[in-house]
Amino acid sequence: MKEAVFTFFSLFTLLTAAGVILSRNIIYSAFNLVLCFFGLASLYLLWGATFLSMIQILIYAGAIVVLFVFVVMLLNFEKPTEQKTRFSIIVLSSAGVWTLALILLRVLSKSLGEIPSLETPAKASVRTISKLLFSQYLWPFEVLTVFLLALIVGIFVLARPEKEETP
Amino acid sequence: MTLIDFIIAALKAIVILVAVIQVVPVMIYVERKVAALIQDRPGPNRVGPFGLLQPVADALKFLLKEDPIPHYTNRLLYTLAPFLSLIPACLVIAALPIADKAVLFGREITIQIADLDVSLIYVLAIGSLGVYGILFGGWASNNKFSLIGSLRSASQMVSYELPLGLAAVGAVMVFGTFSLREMVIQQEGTLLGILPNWGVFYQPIGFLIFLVASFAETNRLPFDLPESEAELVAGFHTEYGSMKFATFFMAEYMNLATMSGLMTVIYFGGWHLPWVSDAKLLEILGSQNLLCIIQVATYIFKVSVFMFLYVLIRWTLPRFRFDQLLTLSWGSLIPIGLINIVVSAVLMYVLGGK
Amino acid sequence: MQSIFILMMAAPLIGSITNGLVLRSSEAKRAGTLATVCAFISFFCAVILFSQVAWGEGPVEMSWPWIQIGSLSIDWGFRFDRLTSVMGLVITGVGSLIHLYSIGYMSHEKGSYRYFAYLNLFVFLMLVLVSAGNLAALFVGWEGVGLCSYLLIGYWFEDPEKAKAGMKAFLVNRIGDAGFLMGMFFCYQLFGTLDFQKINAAIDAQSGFNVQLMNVAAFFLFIGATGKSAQVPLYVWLPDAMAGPTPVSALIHAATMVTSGIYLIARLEPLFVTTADTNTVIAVIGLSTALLAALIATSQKDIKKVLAYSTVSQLGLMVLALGCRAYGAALFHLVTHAFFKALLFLGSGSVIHALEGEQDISQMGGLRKSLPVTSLTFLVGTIAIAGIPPLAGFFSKDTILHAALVTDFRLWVGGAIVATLTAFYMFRLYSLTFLGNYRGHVHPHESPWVMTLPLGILAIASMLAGFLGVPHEFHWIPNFFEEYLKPVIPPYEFEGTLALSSHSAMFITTGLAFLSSAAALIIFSRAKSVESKSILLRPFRLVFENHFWVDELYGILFVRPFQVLSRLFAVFVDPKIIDGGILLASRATKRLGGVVVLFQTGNIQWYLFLMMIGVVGGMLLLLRGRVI
Amino acid sequence: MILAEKLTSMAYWSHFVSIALFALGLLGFLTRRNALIVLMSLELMLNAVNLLLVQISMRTGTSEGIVLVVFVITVAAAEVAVGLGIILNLYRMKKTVDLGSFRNLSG
Repeated sequence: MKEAVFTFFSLFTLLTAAGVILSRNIIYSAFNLVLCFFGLASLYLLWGATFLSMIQILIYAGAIVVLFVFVVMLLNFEKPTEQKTRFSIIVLSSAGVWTLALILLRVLSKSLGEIPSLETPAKASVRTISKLLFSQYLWPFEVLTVFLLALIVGIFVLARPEKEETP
Repeated sequence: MTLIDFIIAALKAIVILVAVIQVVPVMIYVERKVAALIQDRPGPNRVGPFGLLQPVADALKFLLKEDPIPHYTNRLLYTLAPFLSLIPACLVIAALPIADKAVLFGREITIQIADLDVSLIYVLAIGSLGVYGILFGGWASNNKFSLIGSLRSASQMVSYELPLGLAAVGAVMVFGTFSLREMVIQQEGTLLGILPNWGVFYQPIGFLIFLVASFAETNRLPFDLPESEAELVAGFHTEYGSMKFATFFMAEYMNLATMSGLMTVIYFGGWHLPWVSDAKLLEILGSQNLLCIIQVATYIFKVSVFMFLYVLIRWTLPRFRFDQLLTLSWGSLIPIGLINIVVSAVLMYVLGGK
Repeated sequence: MQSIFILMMAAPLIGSITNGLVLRSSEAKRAGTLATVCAFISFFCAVILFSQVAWGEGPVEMSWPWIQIGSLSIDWGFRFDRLTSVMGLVITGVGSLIHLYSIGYMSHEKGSYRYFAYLNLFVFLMLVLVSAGNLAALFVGWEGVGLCSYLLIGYWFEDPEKAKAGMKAFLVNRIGDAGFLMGMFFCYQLFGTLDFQKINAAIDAQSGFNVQLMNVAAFFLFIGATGKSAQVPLYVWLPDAMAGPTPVSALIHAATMVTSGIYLIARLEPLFVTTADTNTVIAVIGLSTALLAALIATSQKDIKKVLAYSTVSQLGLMVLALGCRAYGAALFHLVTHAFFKALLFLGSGSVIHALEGEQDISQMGGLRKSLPVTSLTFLVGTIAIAGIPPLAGFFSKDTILHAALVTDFRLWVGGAIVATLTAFYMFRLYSLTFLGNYRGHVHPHESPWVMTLPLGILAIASMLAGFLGVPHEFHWIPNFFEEYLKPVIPPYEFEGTLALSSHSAMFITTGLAFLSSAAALIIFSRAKSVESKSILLRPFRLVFENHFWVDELYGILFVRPFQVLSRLFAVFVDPKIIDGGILLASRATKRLGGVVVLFQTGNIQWYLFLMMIGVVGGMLLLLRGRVI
Repeated sequence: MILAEKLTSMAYWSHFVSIALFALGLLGFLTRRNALIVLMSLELMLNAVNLLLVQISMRTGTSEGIVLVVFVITVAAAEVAVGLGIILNLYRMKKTVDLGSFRNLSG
C-alpha cells in the first residue's frame, strides 16, 4: 500500500517536473510546478516530515509559484516569444545531464545505501527542529536573517521605478 | 489501518463536508436578508415562507442555465479554475476540530476529519492555494478586467498571508502547539476566575490582526478588490456563468466558514461552552454523545456569529483603494504583528509560560 | 624650564606654519614681522635657558620614545646643555637679526611669505640639530636644515642656474650624509646606543673599545661633517649656494648650518679625542681646505663668492683646530666667525641691495661715501676677520694657530699663511668695494634702518666677542668661553716642547696680517680695474679664478660617467629590458585573455553547461572506475 | 527487518526520484531559453536536493537534514524574489525574457 502510494507520488512528481520543462506555454509550466511541489510535499509526508511538507506547500506552492504566475501575467501584456533551442544543444545537454545522473545514482546508491536505516521512519517534530534551529544552528539562522534583510533592501532597489532624470 | 477505520474516516469526511456545504444556501439567504434589512427593503420573500426557499431557486437557476465557454479563453484552465478555488476551501475543513468525540458502535470517533499535529500550518498552507483558482481563472478568461482582478488578488493574498501567519505565530507561542485540537483543549476552563479561558484574551491584538487579514484572504468587502464591480465589472469571474460561477461562489462561502471556524478554534474556545468544563457537563448529561451534540451546537453557534459579522461588515463598510489595501498590510498589520510577537514573547518570559 | 625650551623650539615652527600654510601673505612686511617676532621670542627663550644653564640647575632634558624595534630603542631626546646653549644663542641671536634684516632685503619681493616660512623652519630645525640628545634626532635636524638650505638656495627657482645650484648643494650633501649614516651605524655597533651622553660616558669610563673601529666611525662621521661644513673634497657646493638671497647666505651658509659639522665633532669630543689617525686626516683636510679656499678667494670678482670662499677657508681653520683636538678653539672661532661673517654677508647684501642686484666688484668702488654705515660696519668685519687685534678674529684665530703650533709646526706654518691670505683678500675686497672711484652705473643709496641696525649690532658683537675667549698668552684676562664650556669640553692641554714660543708666534702672525692688509690697501685702493697687471701673477690668477678647476675635475671624474651610465639606463635598460618585460607580461595576458574570452559568451546556460562538464569530468576522474 | 528492507528499496527509488528530478531541472536550465522557465528549473534542482536531504534525514532519524531544508527553502524563496525582480527589469529593458538576447557580458 505504502509502496504503491510512494510510487504514485514519485511518478507524479517526475511527470509534472517534465511538464515544467517541456510545456510550450509558460502558464502550464507554472501549473505543473505547483503540482510538482504538491507531489514533493506528499513524498515528504510519506517520509514522515509532516511539518516540512506543510512548509513546502505554504512557501513553494503558496508564495513562490504565486509570484511566478504573477510575473507571467505581468509580462503577458505583450506575449514574450521564445526562440527554439538548437537541436544540437538539446542533444549535448541531454547527454551530459544523463551521464551526470547516472554517475550520481551509482555513487549515491552505493554510499547512501550503507547508511543504517531505522526500523521505523523517524518523526521530525516541530519541537526538535526548532530546538536545533535555536541551538546548534543558531549562527546560520542569524546569518540567514541578515541575509533576508539584505534581500529586502535589494528587492526594494530592484523594484523601484527608475527615477526621472532631474536637471 | 483496517478497512473499518478507512470507512469511518471516509464517512466522517463526507458527512462533515456535506454539512459544511450547507453553509452556502444558508449564507445566500442570510446575506440577501441582511442586505435588505440594512438597505431598508423587504428582500427575498416570494419563494416559500419569508423567501426561505430562495436559495433552492438560485441553485436551480445555476444548474439549469446554459454553460458557455467563450472561444477566446484557454479552455483547460478556464474550466479548471473554479475547482481550483473550491478544492482548497474543502480541504481546509479537514483540519478543523468541530467537537471532541462521539461513541458509535463502541468506537470513539473524533469529530474532526484529520487530526494533524501541524494542522494550523496545514490550514494556512492549503488556504493560500485558493488564490490559484482566481489567478488561473482571470488569466484564462483572456480579459483585461479579469487579468487585473487576478493580479490584484495575487498581490493581496501574498500581502495578507504574512499578517495572518504572524498573528497565528502569537497564538502558537501561547499554546505551544501547532495542533488546532490541542489549542481547543487548552482553552477549557476560566482565566482569572472570571473570563472564559479563550485565546482572544491572551492574544487580543493577534486576534484583531487575524480578523482583518481574514477579510482580505476571503476577498470580502472591504477588501474585495479582485472583483470590485465598480471598477472591474466583476473582476476575475467576469467571464464566468452558471455552475462555474456558482462554484466560485461556493468557494467564497466555504472560505468564509473555514476562516470563522479557525477564529473560533484559535481565539474563542472552539467547542467549549464558556465557564463550564467538559467533565462537569458530561456528569450532568451522562452521555458522551449528548455532550458531543452540545459541543457541535456550540461550535456552530460561534461560527455563525462570525459569519454574521462578515455579512454585517460587507454591507456597512466601503471598499478600500488598492494602494491603501497594500499599505494597510505592509505598513500597519505586519509591523504590529511583529511587535505583538515580541511583546508576547517578553510577557511570556516574564510571567513564566502561559 | 622645559616649557621655555618647548617655547623656544615651537616659536619658529609656529611662525613657519602660520606664514607658509595659513596666512600666505604676499606682503613682505607682514610675513617678515611675524617671522622676526617668532625668531626673537626664540632668542629670548634661548637667553633664559642660557642663564639657567650657566648659573642655574644645569642642562634641560626631555625625551619620549620614538623607535622601538627589538633591542634598538631610540628616543626623541633633547638636551640643552652648555654647548647647545652656545650654538642656540648664535642661531637664535644672529638668526633673529638676519630675520629683521630680511624684511628690508626682501621688501621688493613678491610672495616672500615662502622665504620667511623657510627661514623660520630653518631656525627650528637648526635648534633640533643642536639640542638633539642622540645621533638619530640630530640626523633629523641635519637633514632638515639641508632641506631648508636646498629650498632657500633655489628660492628663485625660475632661474635654472639657481635651481641647479640648490640641487648641487643637496646632492653633494647626500654624499656627506651617507658618511654620516655609516658613522652612526658604526657608533651603534660600537656602543650599542646613539645617545651622546651614553656614548661619551662609555668612552670616558673604559678604553677597551676597538680603536680601529672607533677610527672608522669617527672617519665616517667626519665625512658627514665635510659635506655639511664644506671641506675638501665636498666644499664645491658652498660657493654655488650663493645663488640664494644674501641673508640666507649669511645665516645658513656662513653662520649656522655650515658649522653643524664642527658642532657634531665637538659634541662627540670624547670619541674624536681618542682617534689619533682620524685627527691627522681631519687636520690635513682642514688645512688644505683653508689654503685652497683662501687662494681662490684672492682672485674672485663676485663679492659674495669672495665671502663664500672666505667662509670655506675659515671653516677649514676650524676643522684644523678640531684636528688639533682644540675643540674649544674651534667653537670659539665658530662663534666669532658667525658674528663677523654674518656681518660681512649682510654688508655685502646691503651693497647688492643698494646697487640693485649688482654683485661684481669691478662695477663697485668708492661706495664709502654713499653707503657710510655699511662701509663702516664692513670695515669692522674686515678687520675682525683679518685677525687684527683687538677685534674678535684676532683672539679666536690666534687660539687656533696656537693649537696648531702645539700639534705640529707644519700645521702652524700653513695656518699662518691662511691668516695672511685672509687679511689680504679681505682688504682687497674692502678696497675694491668701498675705496677708490665708483666704476658702476647705478646710483647707490643707503639701506633702511631694518638693514643697518643688524649691521650695527653685529659690528659691535664682532668687536667685543673676542674678549670672551682671550688666549692664554694674555693670562691676566680670564678665558670666559673656555671656563663656560669646561663641563662639556675639557680645555686644551699643552704637550711637549714648542718650536716657537707662543708669544713670538702670535707676533709673527699678527705682523703678517698687518703687512698683507697694508699691501692689499695700497695695491687695490687706487686700482683702476680689478685685474692686476703683473704678468708674473697671471698664471696664478688663472688658476685661482677658475677655482683650481675642481668643478671641472669632478665633472670629468664623477658627473660624466654617471651621466653616461644614466643615459645607458634611460635609453636601453629601462625602455628595452624593464618596460619590455612588463609589456611582454601585459601582451601575454591579453593574448591569453583572447583565448579565454571565447568561453565568455554572456550566456548563462553555456556557463552552466561548462560547469556540468566540469563536474562530470571531475567525478569520473575522482572515481576512476571504482564505482562504475 | 522486512520494514528495513522495504525502506532500503524505497530509499533506492527515492534516490532515483531525486536524481531524476535534479536531471530534469538541469536539462530545463540548459535547454530552455525563457528566463522564467530557467528559474523554475532552478527551483526543481533545489527541490531535488531537498528531497534527498529529507529522506536521508528521516531514514537516519536525525533532524539536521530537515533544518538544512528549512534553510534551503528560505534561500530559495529569497532567490526567486530577486530573480523575478531581475527578470522584470530585464523585460522592461528589452521587452523580452529570452535569455539569448541578453549577451551584453559576452567577451
